[in-house]
Amino acid sequence: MDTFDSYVLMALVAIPFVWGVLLAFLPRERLQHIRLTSAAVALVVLGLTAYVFLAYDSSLGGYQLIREFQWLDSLGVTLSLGVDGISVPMVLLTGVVMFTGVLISWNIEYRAKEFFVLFFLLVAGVFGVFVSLDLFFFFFFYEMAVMPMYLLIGVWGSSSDFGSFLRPKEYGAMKLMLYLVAGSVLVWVALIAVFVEGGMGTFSLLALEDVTFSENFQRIFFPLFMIGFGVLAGLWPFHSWSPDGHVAAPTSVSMLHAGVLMKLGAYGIIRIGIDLLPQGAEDWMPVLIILGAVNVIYGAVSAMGQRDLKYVVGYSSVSHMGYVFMGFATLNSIGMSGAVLQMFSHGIMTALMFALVGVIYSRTHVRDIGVLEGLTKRIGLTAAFFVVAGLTSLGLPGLSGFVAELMVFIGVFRDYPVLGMLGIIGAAITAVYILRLLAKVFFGPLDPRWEHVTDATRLEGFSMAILVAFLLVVGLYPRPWMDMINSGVAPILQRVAGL
Amino acid sequence: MSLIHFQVLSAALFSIGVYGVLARRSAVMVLLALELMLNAVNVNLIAFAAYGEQVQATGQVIAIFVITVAAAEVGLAMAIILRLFRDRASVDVDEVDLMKW
Amino acid sequence: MLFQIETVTNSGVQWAWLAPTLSASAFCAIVVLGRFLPKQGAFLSLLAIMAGFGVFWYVLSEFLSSGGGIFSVDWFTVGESTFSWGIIVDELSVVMLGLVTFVALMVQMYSLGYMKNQEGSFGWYFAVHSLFAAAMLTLVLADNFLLMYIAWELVGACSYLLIGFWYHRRSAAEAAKKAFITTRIGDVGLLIGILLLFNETGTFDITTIFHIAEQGGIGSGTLTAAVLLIFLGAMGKSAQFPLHVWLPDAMEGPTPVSALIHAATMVVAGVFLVARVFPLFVMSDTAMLVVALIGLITALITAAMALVMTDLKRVLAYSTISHLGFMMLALGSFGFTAAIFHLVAHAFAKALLFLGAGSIAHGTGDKRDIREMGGLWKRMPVTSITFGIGLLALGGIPPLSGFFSKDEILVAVLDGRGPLFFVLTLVAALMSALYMARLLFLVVLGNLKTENEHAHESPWVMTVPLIALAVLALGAGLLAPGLIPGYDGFGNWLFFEEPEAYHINFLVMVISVVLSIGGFAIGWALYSRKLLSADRIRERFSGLHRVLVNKYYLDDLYQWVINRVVLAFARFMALFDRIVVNDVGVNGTGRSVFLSAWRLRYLETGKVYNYALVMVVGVVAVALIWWLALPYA
Amino acid sequence: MNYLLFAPEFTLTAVAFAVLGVDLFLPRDKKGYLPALSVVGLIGVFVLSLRYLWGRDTDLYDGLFLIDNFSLFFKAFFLVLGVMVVLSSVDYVKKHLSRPGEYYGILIFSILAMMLMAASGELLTAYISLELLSFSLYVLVSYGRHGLKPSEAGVKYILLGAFASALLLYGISQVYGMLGTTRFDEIHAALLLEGTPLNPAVLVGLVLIIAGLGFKVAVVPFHMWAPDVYEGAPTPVTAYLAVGSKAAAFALILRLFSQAFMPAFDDWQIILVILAALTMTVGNLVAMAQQNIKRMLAYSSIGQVGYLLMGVAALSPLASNGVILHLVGYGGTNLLAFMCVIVFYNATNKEEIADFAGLADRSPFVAMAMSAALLSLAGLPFFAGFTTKFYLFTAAADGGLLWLVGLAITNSLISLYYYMMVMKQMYMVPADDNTPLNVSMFSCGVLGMLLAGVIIIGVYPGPLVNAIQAATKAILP
Repeated sequence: MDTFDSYVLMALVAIPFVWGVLLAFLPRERLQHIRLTSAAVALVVLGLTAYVFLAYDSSLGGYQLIREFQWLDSLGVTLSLGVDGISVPMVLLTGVVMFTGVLISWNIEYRAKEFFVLFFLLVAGVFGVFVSLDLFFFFFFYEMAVMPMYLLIGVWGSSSDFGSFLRPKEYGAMKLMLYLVAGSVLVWVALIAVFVEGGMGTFSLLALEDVTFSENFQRIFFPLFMIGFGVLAGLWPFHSWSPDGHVAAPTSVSMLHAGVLMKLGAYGIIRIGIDLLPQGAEDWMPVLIILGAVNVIYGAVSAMGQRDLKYVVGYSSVSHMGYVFMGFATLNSIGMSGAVLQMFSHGIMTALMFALVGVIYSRTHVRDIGVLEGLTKRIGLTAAFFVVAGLTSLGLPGLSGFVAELMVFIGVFRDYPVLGMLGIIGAAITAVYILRLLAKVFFGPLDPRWEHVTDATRLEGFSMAILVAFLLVVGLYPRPWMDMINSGVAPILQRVAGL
Repeated sequence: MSLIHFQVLSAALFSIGVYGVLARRSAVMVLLALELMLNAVNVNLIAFAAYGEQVQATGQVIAIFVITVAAAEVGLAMAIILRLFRDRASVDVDEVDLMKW
Repeated sequence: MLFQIETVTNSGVQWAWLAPTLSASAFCAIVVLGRFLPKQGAFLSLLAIMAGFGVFWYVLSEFLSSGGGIFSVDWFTVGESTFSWGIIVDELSVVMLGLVTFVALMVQMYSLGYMKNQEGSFGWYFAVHSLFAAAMLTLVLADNFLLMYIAWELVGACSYLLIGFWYHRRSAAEAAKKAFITTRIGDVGLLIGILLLFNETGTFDITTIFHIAEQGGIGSGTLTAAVLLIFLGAMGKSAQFPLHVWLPDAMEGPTPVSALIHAATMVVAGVFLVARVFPLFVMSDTAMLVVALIGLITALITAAMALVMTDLKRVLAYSTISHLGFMMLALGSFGFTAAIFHLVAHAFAKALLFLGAGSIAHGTGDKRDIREMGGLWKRMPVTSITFGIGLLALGGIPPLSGFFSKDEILVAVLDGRGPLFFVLTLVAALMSALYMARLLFLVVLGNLKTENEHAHESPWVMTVPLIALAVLALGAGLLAPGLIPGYDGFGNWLFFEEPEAYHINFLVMVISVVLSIGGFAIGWALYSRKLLSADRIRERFSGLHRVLVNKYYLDDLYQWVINRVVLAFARFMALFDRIVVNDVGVNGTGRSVFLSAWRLRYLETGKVYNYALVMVVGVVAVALIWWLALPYA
Repeated sequence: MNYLLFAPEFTLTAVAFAVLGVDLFLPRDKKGYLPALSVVGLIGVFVLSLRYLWGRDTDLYDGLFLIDNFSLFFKAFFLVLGVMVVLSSVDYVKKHLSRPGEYYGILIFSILAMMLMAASGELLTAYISLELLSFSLYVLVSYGRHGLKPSEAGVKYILLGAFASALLLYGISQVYGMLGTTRFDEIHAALLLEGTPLNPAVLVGLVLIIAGLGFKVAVVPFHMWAPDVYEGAPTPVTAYLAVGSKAAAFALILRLFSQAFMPAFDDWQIILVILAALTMTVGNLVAMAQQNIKRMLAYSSIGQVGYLLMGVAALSPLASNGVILHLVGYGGTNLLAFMCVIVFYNATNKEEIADFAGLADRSPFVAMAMSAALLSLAGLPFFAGFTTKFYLFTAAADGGLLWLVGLAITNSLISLYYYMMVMKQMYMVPADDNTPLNVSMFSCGVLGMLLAGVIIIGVYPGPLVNAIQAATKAILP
């Protein structure tokens, strides 16, 4: 069994990558075959992620399922894979969102084969980041996850015209690509600096964790990690790519992107920023918590002012990522565990929301809130799921959003009560714009124009049901997730506390 | 006549050659200026060979090589300039700016 | 009462947690299997609430015989703090358990008849009803703030779903949204208060927090702040001024919903919360003053509005808010027992009135305007009689329950807050008697209008609950004095710190009786005999009348604030984000780099000699740099 | 003097003359055999040199030519490169150029010149082999038949080339004059004696040598010729210029600066750092504003030279590993990119970026290959560009040039923009006439080989890096 254990992480990265490359050579015509086989592969990978989730023993804690492959010893690079308490929920999140993403992208007709090729490359990149314990490969997969975005959004995306300003999909794709790579510029410089300063001529995370970097080295290079990864995670001043990018992206891509890629950034901050440079983290935390609070309020208020459904969801994910930053910035066990759980729960929730908006858009070809009205009569199931997603995002107890946000608030209240209040007020503002959206788009009399609208198909319904199930399970019984995250966060906090 | 005189002569010749390349409009004249620069190098080499601390022949050997390479270079350059002349009926370097920006 | 529960954990009482879980499982069953069951699984929810009621009787008997207890189970652990779910069984929670299960049972039975021919999915209605019952029961039994907050929010969500049950109506959708947002604003206060307490004490458990507070573990400043914030949550849920605007609009929901949620159970959650956290409230006088003041203001202004409203359910809604004001006022003036007793009495009477209103609407073809009703007792005797009993009870006519509870409150206010508060409470009580009388004469008595000829009595499934509630409205008052041997008065069974034996303050009782009867007399004069014409009064006080009808323009004020301030600010932020952060910040930098590239491009002139010149300049520059840098190298 | 050590060079000369000779006897329609003959010859020499010269460390003509792992590695690299260029120019020559015989002959002579450059251990031999390479390139550049561009490119290239070689010669004469020798190891000893600060005359010599070599590699102040010559020359020759001549020049620079001028390291390091910063920034910036695909690739290769120069500026064993690895990676990627341009030009006779519109619909495989090349140039993962850039930047940072590495990474971000613009044309802009491109199976095969090479270097560079490490050990023990 342990041989399977040691290869499961490798399989997690290799299967999507190989399938992506293989798919490129299959004939283009038989769409149905491509879709079925891709769904099957996605299911297998989902199974693997579930296996990893179950196999991880949170009582042991630390890194498990470790596997090393010799790669480039002159540069001290080894492909070493392993997961710990923080990365296992993320792996599961990726598996679930990826599987539902494949199901949702069933109705893509235009060049479906290339779409799935790029989609699986994106997935391979994301899995790679969550399982790699080597800084080089962390960055290798980090960039690989960003690479297909340009084509995915540019070719299969949708432009939107708001009268006063235009948002063509090429603009959204280019902006997203340049912004994320600009973020990774900072990360790349900091990574090399850590390698050089580490002096051990190796990129392996485990080795670098024992090195204690000098005080001002950490103070200078931690912000590089924070801002570099923060760009991908939607940190406040650098968030403007996320609404534009998600609005332009096709549904399953924006599901995967908002649901998982933004967590990549946050994961980067905690795995590399706080883990390697704890002293730097401690100095820069007040900045991060203020930015996080701004994220929450700014995102929520901007979401309230939006007219396009996808923009609202885009800004709401910027606002929810604010909680993750605030959670990290508390540097205590409750806050951080809350932040990691928020990454997981928000990932599922945003994926569900983007899927729902995608369903609405594919039926009505319009996303303007002013025009859509009273859709529940025609698309009851989608409306019900949207209400559940909406209630999760405003933090209704019994759903995963509440548990995560509650712990972040507890953590934040311990040191910064004022910012904690701001966060809770942010949650109230979220409630306002979500409920206004629900009341306007779903409830009220049916606009005659949408008579012909058909409800979600069984397939879409099934994939969205999976996501809703996760929201409920984590909301009602978060113990497995919490124990795992606890065991992941504890060592990092010891490093911070040990200063 | 010590080493410094020859170095000054060689430097002067070299600068005149560079000026010639920059100032002249006709490609052939530019070629001529180039030859001037190469001869300046020869003067320099032979001077070093003669007046250097240890007198040895490497300087002269290099000079001979330079002369032969210069000759080959002129031959090749004239061929290409000829082709240019056949295409544009002029060898004025100023007109040769089809490809820019 | 609360403080005495240290060690006594009578395992018998432990089964109280069964009530909420039964309803919750009923909810899940209906949602999952609803489509396949007869009547879409409505009976499941009825069964669950009946079982809950049975559990109440069992728990009551166990409690009376061998006392209550606290039982909890761990939910999940984070770092060093573990969060748990648990129940606390003491007098307060037993009373509330009984109240909620009974009223919920009555309303669900009533709904079987009422909702039969209404549109909207029958199963979903009952599913959310049982989810609401589960949430309310958890709220009542919760032993820690975390579980209480969870139940608190779920109750809000269920009220949102039920108000918006007829979602295709624009008014219902807006009302649901308004209700949930306003209560949400209150919940923000509650959450901040809870977290402040958690910050100080490191736990959510109520009894531990009381012990720590008792030993002075919490700074008085933070304690007052936390308690006031918790009261903000209570104000949101119990629709106290200024957060009361959502309750009148909540009448858009089906009438049984209003009866259960907006009369008997959810709206009293705020009062229950203050009661549960009373030991903390008592410690800060400012908080008590605020509670009393808010209660009084709410009672006065809403009672006035009830006088002028024409829609039957709106009148009842305002009367509910007014009576909630009374309860808060009682709590604010240390009248713990009075408040709870009034809570119970009011719950039965108001539920009765709402169900009665529903049956009137059911009988007269959905009539809601009281001016179109009159003399219904001829056509709908049972409904009218029960409706009348409810009106009289809440009007404060002796020997009904309302008289006893109002009397207790007046006594408490007189002792606790002094004469000024007492007089104002009397004014409010008079107005409440007046509008009850108005309803009595305009709706029940008076001559039958022609179009109401065909009005028919409601089926037995609707009238039985009415009768049951009427009996309780009549008899609940007898609980106050200790009539049965071995039980001497409600006061010394449910009390705070020391038992208050039932004593009659003769003067207060006389005044309250005079006021109620006087109120009904004025009502009789105004509406039945038309001795004083209501219209002339309306002209003389036309200014005041217009203000009252427009609900003191509070609704318009809130709407103006939202449109002009909140939404405008949001649109500005969206614009700011697009123009400044995006177009200037991001595109700007991109464009400037691109322009510099275009300028650099034109250096390439295409002339050979230019290239050679650049090379020469390059060589010279390199040599110079090196020459200057040499000495430092 | 074991002349057998020179066997690869001799055989290659024989192959060149054979190609020129056979061309005389072949009738017009049989010219197809010429590229086949040259490829066979090149592969033969490749196998011969690998088997015969493996692991040797001697020199010929007492120090003029060094036969060691470094020169062997570059010998192998140039031969493979030569094979690729010949293969890529088969269709092009048949369609656009008149006399294939001389084309292939001169091409093979230039490969011989590059091998000699990498092996030269003395200034004069380096100069002679540099001139041999330049002369053959002057001819190849002006080989185009129609239009005014080829002759213009040829004239510009030869005039400026001669000018630069004159500068180089003057530099060599100064260095020879002051230090009394031209052999690298003797220069090394003389410089050690000299000590710092450097005697001004030697300094002038060094500057001029840097200028001469800088021209060859198109470092910024001396880069003006590159865009025009790249645009004017036939595309296979442009590819060869961008990859071959630069690689050879860098081989010479590496050997010269590590074996000869190493004692004066902290003197010339400042110069190379400044030149590197200038080169990468100007190269990437101006590339953004280009309309012609070949000019854009010219500027992008100037940008890449900036990164390589940074590696040379931090000359340590790790850095030289990085430079060589990036050279190989960049070379392979550029060949792939130019091959796509060649295939597109063969089918449509157009080379503006705007003409690439809708290429993904017209021929998906070429579009995919072009995107792979562009992404690899931009340095995105699982392509060669990422691994080589990462290696090079880490090595440069290890040598203390972290700020320059920061500038380099920002530049590769800017470069991502204009690479994306090309991909946007291919994938997102609909073509005005989307007749599918008729791409011959042969070119597809070549494209496939290059694509596989680029991905393999990106994903599994292990063995290649070990070979490079052996090469570095030869010049920097």
